[in-house]
Amino acid sequence: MPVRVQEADFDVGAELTALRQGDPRIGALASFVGLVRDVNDGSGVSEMTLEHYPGMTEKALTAIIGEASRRWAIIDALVIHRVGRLLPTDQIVLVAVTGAHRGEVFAACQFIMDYLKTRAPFWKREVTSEGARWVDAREADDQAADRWHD
Amino acid sequence: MPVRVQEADFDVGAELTALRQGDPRIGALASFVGLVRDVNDGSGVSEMTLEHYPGMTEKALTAIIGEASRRWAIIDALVIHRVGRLLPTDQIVLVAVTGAHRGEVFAACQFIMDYLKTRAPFWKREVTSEGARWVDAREADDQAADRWHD
Amino acid sequence: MKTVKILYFAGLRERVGQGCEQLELPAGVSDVAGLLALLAARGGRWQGLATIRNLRCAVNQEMARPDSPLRAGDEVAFFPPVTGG
Amino acid sequence: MKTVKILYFAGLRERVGQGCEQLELPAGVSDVAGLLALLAARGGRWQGLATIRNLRCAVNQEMARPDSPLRAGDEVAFFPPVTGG
Repeated sequence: MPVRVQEADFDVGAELTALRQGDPRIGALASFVGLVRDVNDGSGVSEMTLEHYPGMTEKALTAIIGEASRRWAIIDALVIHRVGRLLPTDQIVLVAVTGAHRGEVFAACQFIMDYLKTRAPFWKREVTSEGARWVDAREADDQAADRWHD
Repeated sequence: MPVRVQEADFDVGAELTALRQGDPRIGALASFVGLVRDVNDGSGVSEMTLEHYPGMTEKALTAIIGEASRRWAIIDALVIHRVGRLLPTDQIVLVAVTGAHRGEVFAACQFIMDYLKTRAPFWKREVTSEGARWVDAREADDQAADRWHD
Repeated sequence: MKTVKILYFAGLRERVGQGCEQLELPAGVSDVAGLLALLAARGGRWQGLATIRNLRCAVNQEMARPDSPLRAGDEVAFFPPVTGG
Repeated sequence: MKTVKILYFAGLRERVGQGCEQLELPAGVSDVAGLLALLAARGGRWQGLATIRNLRCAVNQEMARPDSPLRAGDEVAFFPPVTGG
């Protein structure tokens, strides 16, 4: 259940291939890639910088994956999150989950993204046509994470 | 919104890269890969053959993607499904959906898989330790597709 | 004369022993249910065709029902529930 | 003496003008709320610290609350709601 926080870009195809490599129990692989858009909250975005809390980030991501593993019958999971300076169309995050059946891997993948959005210590600073600004947390993200409560 | 039915394997990384290539409106990419497992319904599976209905298959997949596009604000979608002889760990199907936000692409990707499982004319024939058999449709798949009805 | 093309897939194809045929429909046969009754009347391996649980039918590559009408030149396909993905 | 390490992130780091500090806690300060009051009492750019809406705190890299206790050597972090992904 690897977790990586890095400045470098990642190769989605290579990561997914490695995650499922040679395991014939795997019938389903769900994945999500988050990308930098050129617009946010109505303003053009020319670049962004991602700051994080080294140490806590890895712990938080590992805990989120652990929680997903307790909730669903999955085989493996991977989270890679980039930090530093990023431009529109750049990849930000990859979440991938393998398992025997699609219901479980879809649910676990979405759960990990929702929890990552509200519990992993990353912060985005955007450069827009109106200047630089820290991105505000979205209430929709809290709601997305809340729906996983029993 | 491309749809492909083919005997050849596909390169997930290359397909995902092509799908999102250079479109800075895309903030989210959800994808699913279905793989051949070495066990099904308690029997070891050594190989399988996928038969389909040429012509109708492509129409059905295109209709499923069209329905997903009407239901959710997505930007693009891709379905690749293999036919012919496949072995455990082989890739069977790729579904990928791009959009601005993750909620929509997750939902549309899962919807397309659920509908594909019940509406696209593919049939699996497995070779197991007890001989060859046509795979029975699973009631769980009908239920998964039914939950998208209003 | 109303001729239709009939396709059989997967387990059903093996059961009837052929993948496709051209068939001239008698005057009284105007829908999918009528065609199924006509095929079942052949007897032998065809006999159970009209009573198979979960038999699926498509007309011109769109899912059809027993009361779906048939016209000259239609492509009719019979098959079991699908199991792709 | 109870010394803690304090970290500030993102907009909060810019607001207080520093990313980290070591601080000796007076005898009366035993939890996160007490530490926040101590920092706010510095005045100036620190003043609003105890009343910021949605301020988040972690102690030893686990999410904490106002009544979370503080011990010598703890790492305390203050930051705004997270916005990764």
